[in-house]
Amino acid sequence: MQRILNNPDNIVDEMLEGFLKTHKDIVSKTDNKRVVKARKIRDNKVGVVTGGGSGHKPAFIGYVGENMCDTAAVGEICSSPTAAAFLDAFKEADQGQGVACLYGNYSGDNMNVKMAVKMAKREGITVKTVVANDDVASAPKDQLEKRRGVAGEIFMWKAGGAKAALGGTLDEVIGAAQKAIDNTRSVGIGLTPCTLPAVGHPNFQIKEGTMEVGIGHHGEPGIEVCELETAKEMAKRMVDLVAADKPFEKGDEVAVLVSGLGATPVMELYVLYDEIDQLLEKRGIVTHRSYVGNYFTSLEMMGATLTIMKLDDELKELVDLPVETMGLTQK
Amino acid sequence: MQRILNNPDNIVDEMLEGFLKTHKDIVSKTDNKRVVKARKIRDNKVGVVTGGGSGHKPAFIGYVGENMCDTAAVGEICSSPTAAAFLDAFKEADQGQGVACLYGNYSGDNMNVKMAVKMAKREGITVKTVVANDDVASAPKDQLEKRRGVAGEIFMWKAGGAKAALGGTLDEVIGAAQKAIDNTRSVGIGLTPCTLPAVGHPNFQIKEGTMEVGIGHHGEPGIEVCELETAKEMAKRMVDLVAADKPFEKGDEVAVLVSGLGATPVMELYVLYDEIDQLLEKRGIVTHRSYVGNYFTSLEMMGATLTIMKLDDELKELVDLPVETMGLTQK
Amino acid sequence: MFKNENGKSVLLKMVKGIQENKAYLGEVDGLIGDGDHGMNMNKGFSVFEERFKDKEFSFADGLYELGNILFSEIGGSMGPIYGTIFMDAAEAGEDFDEIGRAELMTMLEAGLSGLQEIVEAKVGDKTLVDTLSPAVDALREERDFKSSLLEMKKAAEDGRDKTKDMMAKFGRSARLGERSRGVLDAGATSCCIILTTMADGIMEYL
Amino acid sequence: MFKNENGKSVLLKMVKGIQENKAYLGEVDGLIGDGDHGMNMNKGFSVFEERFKDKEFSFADGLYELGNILFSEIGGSMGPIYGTIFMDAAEAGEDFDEIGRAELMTMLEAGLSGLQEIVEAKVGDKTLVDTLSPAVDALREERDFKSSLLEMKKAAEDGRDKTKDMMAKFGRSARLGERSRGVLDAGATSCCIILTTMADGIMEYL
Ligand SMILES: Nc1ncnc2c1ncn2[C@@H]1O[C@H](COP(=O)(O)OP(=O)(O)O)[C@@H](O)[C@H]1O
Ligand SMILES: Nc1ncnc2c1ncn2[C@@H]1O[C@H](COP(=O)(O)OP(=O)(O)O)[C@@H](O)[C@H]1O
Ligand SMILES: [Mg+2]
Ligand SMILES: [Mg+2]
Ligand SMILES: [Mg+2]
Ligand SMILES: [Mg+2]
Repeated sequence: MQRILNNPDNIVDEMLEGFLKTHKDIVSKTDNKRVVKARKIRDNKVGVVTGGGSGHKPAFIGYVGENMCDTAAVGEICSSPTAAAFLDAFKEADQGQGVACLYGNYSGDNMNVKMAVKMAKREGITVKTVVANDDVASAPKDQLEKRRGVAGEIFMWKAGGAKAALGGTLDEVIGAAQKAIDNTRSVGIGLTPCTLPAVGHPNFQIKEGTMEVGIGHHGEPGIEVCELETAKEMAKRMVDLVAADKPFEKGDEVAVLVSGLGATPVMELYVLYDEIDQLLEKRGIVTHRSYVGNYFTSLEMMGATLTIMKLDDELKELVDLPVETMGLTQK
Repeated sequence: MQRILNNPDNIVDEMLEGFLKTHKDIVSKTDNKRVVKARKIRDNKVGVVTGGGSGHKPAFIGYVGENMCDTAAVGEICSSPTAAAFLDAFKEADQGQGVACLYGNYSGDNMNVKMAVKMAKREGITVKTVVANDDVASAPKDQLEKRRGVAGEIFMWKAGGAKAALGGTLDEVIGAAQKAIDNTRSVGIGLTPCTLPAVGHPNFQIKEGTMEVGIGHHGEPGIEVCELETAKEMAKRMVDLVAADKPFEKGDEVAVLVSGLGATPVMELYVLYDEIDQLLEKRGIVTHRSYVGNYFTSLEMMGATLTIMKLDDELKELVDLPVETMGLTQK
Repeated sequence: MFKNENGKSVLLKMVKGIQENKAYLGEVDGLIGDGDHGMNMNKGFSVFEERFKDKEFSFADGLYELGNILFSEIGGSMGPIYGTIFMDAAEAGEDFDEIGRAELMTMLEAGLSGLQEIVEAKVGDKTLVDTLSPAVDALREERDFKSSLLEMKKAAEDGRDKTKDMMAKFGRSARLGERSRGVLDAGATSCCIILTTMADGIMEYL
Repeated sequence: MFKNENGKSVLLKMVKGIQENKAYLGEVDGLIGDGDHGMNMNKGFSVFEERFKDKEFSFADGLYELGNILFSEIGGSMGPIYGTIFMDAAEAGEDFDEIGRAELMTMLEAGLSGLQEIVEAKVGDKTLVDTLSPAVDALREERDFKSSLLEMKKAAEDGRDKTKDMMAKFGRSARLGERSRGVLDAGATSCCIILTTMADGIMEYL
């Protein structure tokens, strides 16, 4: 395993030290070492909280900052934060207007958030939740509630965070975040496996010359394994899967996000995006804004995800609001 | 080769299409498809130009934007841009105040820049150059002129770009960029090789369990191959090499940049940075600002580079100036 | 009967069981999950060992502290799941001086019903419920404590083995549908290790 | 004598030589360089083929166009190096109707001296100068054209082979110092292919 590590069991805490030092203008420590808080938070707004397992940089702490998430709870690698961390994240974010907890649909996160919400209630803090389920590959369309949350969470945080920054009430923030994720679909293609530092070897294989279509952010198997394709073919496959599901149609205005899974050179993501853009244009879908880079990764996995969100006037305003986080800075 | 590609011979042009579409608010096309130009350029300033081979994202085009580089010439993968591209980059950047061409010390770039500077002179454009040579591993200290330019180029562009934005003359811009690179030292450690898409297999090997200390951005061998170390040990090795060379000493104020080489999870870069920061603190070196991320990569190589720049008041002002590029955004 | 105050050696045996199976649990989880089950469990159990190895504590208190560490320091799925099982079992048993078949049943039953308040999984859904639930059932029948413990171990093993042919309904592997058949469930496997080492640890006192 | 206007088949032979050795040149460059030499050369030569395969052109014009493509579209080190060699050789030869030993020498000499204006490398520095320079020298002695071409090929091959034991002084591999010994220089290798195929192409007309 060719990695930069000390004791793998301490990697999350060590990473947080480095992260907090580097981005001290954007984020700060809290009393709970597994809760990171934005430095600049507008007064008197609804709190916006997220959280999840580590190893997905910039997710999740990379989206804490002005106009996006106020706090994030940090878990072990690929593992939900504790209920205690979520609870502390709620407390740090609460300004008396309630807290929107915007997270991804994984059983660990569901359990811990649920318990934390109960505990918060006992302490007088109202928390409402939105659970991202944008991954079309993770369950059929009639079981939306089973789908995983993947890179579409970024649009959910962007919309919810912006709504809160603009002074929205808790229900408005929850409404905006829910609308964002309801209008978002993602799919991923994995080209290589990833290795958890504490495990030391990949826990699944992708045969050279093949690709895993619909892979999850922890290497969860997808819809099918097929032969490695060209960027053009991959783009078509991804656009077909994503566009059919919502569906995204002629005349729709969208935001597009192409994220690498960690080890794919960013250069190749631009090649892929160029193909995707051509396909969307052919379908008459209008790209309002696009993001290409390593926005939501899986350690050192190779591959990419495509996320598309359908916009209305409200979502457009929310997506366009400036933001300053480690993972996303927008003027 | 598990990569996202069409015909590898066209990868640079396809990447540029995707890049220009995604960052249309920051950069624009020019008549030469291998020259990228910033959208926002202050009037009447000295032009700041860079250029180099592709495969190092965000370098080089990722540092084109307000207050940094005005134009960049784009080469094939790991291969200098043409003299014609450099010439056109000069022409696009020139506002009658002359052009500072800030690039890295590679023989291809040296030849093409030299020819382009001559051609520009014939057309009445004054171009002066600074050649980055920050890589301590690439030649002994008495042969500074042989050293490669690596991630320290980012500080050179930052300083030169800021000086130009603040209204510096050509000589002042050249002076600032030269001062930046003279005060900058870098070293890299490679953990895995990289594969040029058109070649299809790595052109060198790094044995599992070993690391290449002093590796270049194209996989050029370094000072020594040794056993894979912990993050703490790597940090010590890097700090020792870099700090001894300038030397950086007690009381010095510095800017620190830790860049991944492409495939190392960003999480691990923070772990490494945390160790580096502790070592610098022990030496009494004061970190004014730090950058951790994929700032100058080598396709899908694993590993990291450390760059340190010693600051004086002028360099501090220049480093702190806000900037908006794809690779670096700073408020 | 086993004295509640003799809990330490039992807990440490459970810890050892998880530590020794760290890699194995990772492999099992890797086949249809994300491969971190061994790592997560090992981390939590080892933190407990580190913190309590030089202290004395009862069986119920040990379970509580272990559960609390999982719950409040480890997180993941195991934090709430084993956290709830152990803490609820501990609360049900904290007043017992001596623990026999009936007392252990009371404790594990409390753990199981606490779990069922937070997860929907039932027997047959390929989760650790498939190990825990038959193990509790095996304690219902009146027998001498040692035989009961042997029956409990057998029931846990059978339950774990049955998960092999099941299709996962909850957790990460649920997304695999039919592709999830043919391998053990990671949580059922760790739960079997926990119950087995717990029984073995108690039997040393019988 | 060989007619300048018969240049096309010679140039296409040179193109083929590079294309067939794309992988080999990459390997040679990979050992002490960055492995892209085959790729860069192949790309430039193939663009030339694509663009001129349906046109007629003289030897000098063909060289010029090839050099210009390398110089203005390929870049890298090869753009200025081979660009200069080919374009300067072409300019020196554009007025020849017929090309014999003396004319070819004039052309390649111009290419070599053009190169020496932009790079400092001398014979012995492990670059393509080690192939080109002895090849030009081989043409200096008065002989019949065919024998001269055979001598030129031999000199180029010898020159290339000698780079094996040299220590690199310029280019990427120079940073390796002693570690650069033991392998051929990539540029010397491609230059030998170019001169050999050029000689073979011309000999078909003799
Ligand atoms: N919703 C759930 N209900 C019951 N058991 C579950 C549920 N989710 C996960 N499990 C149990 O947890 C085990 C996986 O644990 P672990 O790998 O540590 O967590 P994660 O799945 O978050 O990586 C599964 O094998 C299963 O037994
Ligand atoms: N400064 C130089 N002087 C002479 N020849 C050089 C110089 N730099 C490179 N070369 C030649 O170029 C060859 C490498 O070419 P190539 O791999 O295409 O370019 P790069 O080194 O930029 O990757 C070397 O083998 C050498 O013959
Ligand atoms: Mg997990
Ligand atoms: Mg090169
Ligand atoms: Mg797991
Ligand atoms: Mg090369």
